[in-house]
Amino acid sequence: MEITKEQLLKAYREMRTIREFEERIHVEFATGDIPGFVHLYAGEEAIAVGVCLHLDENDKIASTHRGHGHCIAKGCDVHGMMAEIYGKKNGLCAGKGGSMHIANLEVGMMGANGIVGGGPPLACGAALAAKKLGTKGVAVVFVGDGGSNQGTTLESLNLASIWQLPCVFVVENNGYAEATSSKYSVAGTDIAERAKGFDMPGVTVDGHDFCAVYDAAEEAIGRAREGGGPTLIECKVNRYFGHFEGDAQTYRGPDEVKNLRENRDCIENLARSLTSSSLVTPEDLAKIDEEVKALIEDAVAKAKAAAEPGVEDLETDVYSEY
Amino acid sequence: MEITKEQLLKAYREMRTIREFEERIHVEFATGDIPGFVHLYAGEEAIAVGVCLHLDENDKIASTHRGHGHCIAKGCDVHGMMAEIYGKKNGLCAGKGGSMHIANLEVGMMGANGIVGGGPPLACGAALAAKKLGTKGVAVVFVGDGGSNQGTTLESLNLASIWQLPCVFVVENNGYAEATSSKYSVAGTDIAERAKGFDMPGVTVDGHDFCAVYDAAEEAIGRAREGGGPTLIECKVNRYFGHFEGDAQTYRGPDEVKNLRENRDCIENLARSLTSSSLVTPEDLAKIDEEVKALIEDAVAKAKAAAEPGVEDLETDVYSEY
Amino acid sequence: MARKITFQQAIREALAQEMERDESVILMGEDVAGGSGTDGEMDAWGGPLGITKGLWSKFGDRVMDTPISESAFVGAAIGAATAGLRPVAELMFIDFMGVCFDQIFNQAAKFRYMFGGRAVTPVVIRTMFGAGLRAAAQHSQCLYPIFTHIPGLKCVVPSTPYDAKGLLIQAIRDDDPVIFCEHKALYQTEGDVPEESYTLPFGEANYVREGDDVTVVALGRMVHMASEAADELANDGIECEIIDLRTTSPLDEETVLESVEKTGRLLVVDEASPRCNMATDISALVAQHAFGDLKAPIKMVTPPHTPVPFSPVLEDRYIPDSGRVATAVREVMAYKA
Amino acid sequence: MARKITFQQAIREALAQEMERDESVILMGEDVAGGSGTDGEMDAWGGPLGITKGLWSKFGDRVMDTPISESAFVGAAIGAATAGLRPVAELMFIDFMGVCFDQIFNQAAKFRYMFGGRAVTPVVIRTMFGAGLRAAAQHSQCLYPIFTHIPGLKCVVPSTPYDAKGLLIQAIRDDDPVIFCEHKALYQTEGDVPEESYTLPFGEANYVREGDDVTVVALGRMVHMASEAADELANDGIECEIIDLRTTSPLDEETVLESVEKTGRLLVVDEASPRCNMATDISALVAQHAFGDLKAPIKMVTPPHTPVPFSPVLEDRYIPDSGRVATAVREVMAYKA
Ligand SMILES: Cc1ncc(C[n+]2csc(CCOP(=O)(O)OP(=O)(O)O)c2C)c(N)n1
Ligand SMILES: Cc1ncc(C[n+]2csc(CCOP(=O)(O)OP(=O)(O)O)c2C)c(N)n1
Ligand SMILES: [Mg+2]
Ligand SMILES: [Mg+2]
Repeated sequence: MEITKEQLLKAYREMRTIREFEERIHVEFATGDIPGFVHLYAGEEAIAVGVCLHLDENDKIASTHRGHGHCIAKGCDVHGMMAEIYGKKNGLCAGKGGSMHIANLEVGMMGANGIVGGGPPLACGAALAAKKLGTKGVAVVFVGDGGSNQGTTLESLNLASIWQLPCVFVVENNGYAEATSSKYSVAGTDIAERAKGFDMPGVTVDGHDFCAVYDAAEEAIGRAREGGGPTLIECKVNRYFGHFEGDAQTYRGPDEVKNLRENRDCIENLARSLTSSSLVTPEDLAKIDEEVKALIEDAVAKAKAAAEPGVEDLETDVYSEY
Repeated sequence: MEITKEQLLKAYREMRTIREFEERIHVEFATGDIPGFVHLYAGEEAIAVGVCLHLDENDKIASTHRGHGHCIAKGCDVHGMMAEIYGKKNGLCAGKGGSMHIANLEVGMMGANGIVGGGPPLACGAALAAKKLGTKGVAVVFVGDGGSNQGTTLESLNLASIWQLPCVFVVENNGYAEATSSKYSVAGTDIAERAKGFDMPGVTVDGHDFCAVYDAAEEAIGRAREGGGPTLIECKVNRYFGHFEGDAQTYRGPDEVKNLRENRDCIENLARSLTSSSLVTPEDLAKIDEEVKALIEDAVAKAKAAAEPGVEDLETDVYSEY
Repeated sequence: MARKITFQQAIREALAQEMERDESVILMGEDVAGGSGTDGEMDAWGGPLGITKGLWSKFGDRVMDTPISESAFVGAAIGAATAGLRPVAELMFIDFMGVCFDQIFNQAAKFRYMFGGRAVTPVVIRTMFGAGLRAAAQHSQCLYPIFTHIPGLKCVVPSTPYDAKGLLIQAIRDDDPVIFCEHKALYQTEGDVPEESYTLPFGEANYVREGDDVTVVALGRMVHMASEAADELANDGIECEIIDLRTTSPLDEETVLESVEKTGRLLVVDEASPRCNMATDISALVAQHAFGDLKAPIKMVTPPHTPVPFSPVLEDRYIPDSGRVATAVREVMAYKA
Repeated sequence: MARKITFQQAIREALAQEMERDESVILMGEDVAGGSGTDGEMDAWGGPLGITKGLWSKFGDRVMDTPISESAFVGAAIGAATAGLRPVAELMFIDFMGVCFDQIFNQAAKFRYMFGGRAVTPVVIRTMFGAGLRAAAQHSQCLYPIFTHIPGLKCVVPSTPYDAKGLLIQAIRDDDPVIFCEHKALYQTEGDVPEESYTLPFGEANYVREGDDVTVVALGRMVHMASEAADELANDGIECEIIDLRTTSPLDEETVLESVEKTGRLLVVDEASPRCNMATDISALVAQHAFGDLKAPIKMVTPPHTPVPFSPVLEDRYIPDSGRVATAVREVMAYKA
């Protein structure tokens, strides 16, 4: 893997930021202050970050209901995100979207999505626009193992392939769709195999391994950028928290999550390889951890203190003109 | 291939019946007597017949907009079909459905379908019912190359696979979806490859070759009946007439159809192998041809003479009770 | 023997009793059992809100988890219904109809007519709808006007545990496709429900409250908003007659028209988006067939023509409440020709 | 310079002129060019009815054939609209919305609101609707009430070549998602259309005919049924005021209400299925806001609550025609309080 120290530290910081963001929301949600349904990304950070490090503001991503990590990795403002999750007027979506609909088109984040399989057609469109407008931009869509069974996703594989779109499908196979195992719902062992049926390269990587994701993404995104067409990257990974906050996860094996946290954690993995290769010192990382903690602390405090939307906002933003 | 002379003659008769039925409708449509959109199956007879010979009334099929051949092969009454196509009250659907909606659940024909990709989920359901009710029945769904790009079809492959349904997907790849070539719209050379991505056996056969279809169907349907799960059979074939009646087919190569009729005709193929193997004489076949001609002649005459529905029929049959 | 149970328990009881009674009834949907293929507990979920939890333990593989392939499994339920089963498919949120609507409105709804009456499709699609849970624009819609619009579908919108049980059992025994819409904010509401199995007929509205001054037609959660308003208005001597439609298709036109004949005034309360919704449907019915009885303009109380907002402040303002109903009734009463 | 062209030519001209004017306008749909990947002619089809034939020859790969994957390509048009293009996607028949509705109503329609106003989605979905071609239950529906019901969508239903051209150009320049509904039985109808490019504003109904006796609100093909009836009725001295809505969302409420204020009578003619349709929508509007002006019950002329039958005899009976409109007008006029 060719990557600079700066890039590696950036990766570590972003992964840590996502983790801290999610761990903190997990705590705050329990207090009842956060409305609605919240799906946390903790455990899957290496994917969003390993992929998005290859993207610039010219590139676009389409996300899922579990979108916080994708948003942060694509450059959404953490304060704006937190305020949105609290439903506040200064949120990224003025409090109208919430966790499941965070978006910021200016940075190329096309939106989290409350509809499983909602993203792939949209990403095909962003990729088509990039191709037609000659921007050299690439579109990446994140899909879960459950989402890989949705017709919209499968149709999009065919469309991206026949139009040779600069589009990369990143399947986050975390083993579950809500309480249902992918062993039950997904025919076949590797979702990457599905790509082949659509004449598209498909690879499977360890989603806990930042470097593995980074390398696979580099190749796929590079190829897409050069006009080489779409790729599907399946990342086998795990989520730490329940499907959504409030899920007791009784469907998971005893100590399943505990073992994962202890042995497969993507941030620990990266930290270990960074320090062992003595590229950076544990102190460097500790410093980042503190800065991240402070950032999230500040984001939560400001979000809690922020103003609610006003009733006059209810009927605005439906149309640009009506 | 193990098949009796009787079966072969039955196959020949049914293929000839479908051909005569379609050729005749082509002629009658030009006179303006037949309302609406009609999609003819001529050229693809070996598929419907080669598959349905393995089915009994306990088994079900779901069809497409190009459904006349499937209906005849599954045992729908030719007179009732013709009357339906003319929109008459004595039609199989009382004149309310027409060519695109011919059905007869009593013989296991679940319906032609005006929606591309409409059939696969329905066939999964029929297969599920057979499994739950322990009927040993099998469900077969016919899908075109164009239909193989519809999300409903792709989702159904996954569902049939994970539930190990007694369901067989027969893809009639006739090279076109309306005026669009499968070379353009279908990623990959063999649609059968898609099955593999869903952990399902997929085979490709020559759809002009009755024996090839018959053998592939025997294996797939047999496996499904014994609880071995679903199969996808791709039949590469061609249609003789336009997408629907009135289509000038300027998108097809010069003499494309002429050459097919002269060199690849499925009925001529079967006739040749039957007579050459001296299983039957040309006379036997000529006799069948005459009987079929008379049957269709009679069906058309009766359909033209039959009564129209009455206006009192407009609001019936919407609900079983309301 | 009736006892108090929740709306959610009433739904589960209806499903359990019908599955006991009829082997051909099966359940399918995402996580309706929950736990399929996992190393942990089976029957762990019963859907995200636990509505069907416990049924897998009772009925085993007649309760089937599905992949996230609504077209395939809702279509499979429909196909199975034409082949001897009486499936109940759960479309988790009604908002997801957009990925499987074809199977519902072009297939199930039209088979009987397209096939000249030679088909029955006894399938029930249970689905959760409505605002109030801060679930935002893609998980809070009503959408029953869309199903009501489609000939060949029946559409049920119960407001109480008693109605939910009786209407769901009727839906399962019904030979036509039924869309059964459960308001997610009602699941925890309680009511008297007989233990034994019973059915409520479709197309029979319920007089929730009798009154001579104004007819208030409502459905689903809005019935409760209307009742609260009626209590308040009664203190001022305004007597509302509240009619709960129970089913939008078939529709009990007679009850609505009879009531307006008596009161001469109509208010319709509908949580669905305002254009082409049930409020317009009922208003048009009355304007055409009970015009002569009307003493005042018909009024409709609905949300604004906007998606459902996430912000609690905005969502609370979005949902029609008893205050808006009461104000509207007073306006109707105040009208002078 | 105006000259007579057909509705279909007007559509094609609008598309061609906008593609000339704006590089970012692209076309996609099944066989909108026709011939992709074949050994024969390219630009062979222009859709099954040839509406877009010739545009590929003019604009090359800005006119794209698609696979039969409506969710993917309609969704792609929507995604592209958020990324700098102004795509026009063709959904061949409106009846096919069931396989791609989610992308339209949960994605395109809600982006702007869900994202706090920080998005525009300038996409047009052209689609053909309506009965009359013996196309049966799955190829003859109207369904525009469903799109009208959804906040965030605009819905256009033109009745003449002139309106079709001006409204389609407006739709393409509009920054919101627009469902553009073309009645298949109108494609060959002729009318005067200026050669130059022009737009017609959304939300402005058209006075097709002025009259003092009864307001007849119609849209799409029903405008012509109403006009025929009005000619006949004029011979008997009954003067109809015919209002063509042109767009169902936004809706020109003022024009409808003003007219009823003048005539005191309302008939709505809608080809869509009768429940929760535009007829109920307009009737409810008037019953709420022009009640005091009404001299007679509101009347609605619609098809019955059935799928569209295949049989020509039954389909002709199904479609509201001028005879039914005339009869309904006479009934409204005959009403005595
Ligand atoms: C069309 C649709 N069906 C069902 C749901 C409900 N739902 C939300 S998330 C989810 C599970 C998704 O699983 P997966 O795609 O693996 O993503 P993960 O949650 O594991 O990240 C389901 C069923 C939905 N939001 N949209
Ligand atoms: C969902 C849907 N999209 C589009 C159509 C219009 N249409 C009818 S048949 C057809 C082509 C089908 O091609 P294929 O599946 O290859 O079947 P074939 O006609 O070649 O037998 C199309 C696009 C439709 N009926 N349904
Ligand atoms: Mg998952
Ligand atoms: Mg084909």
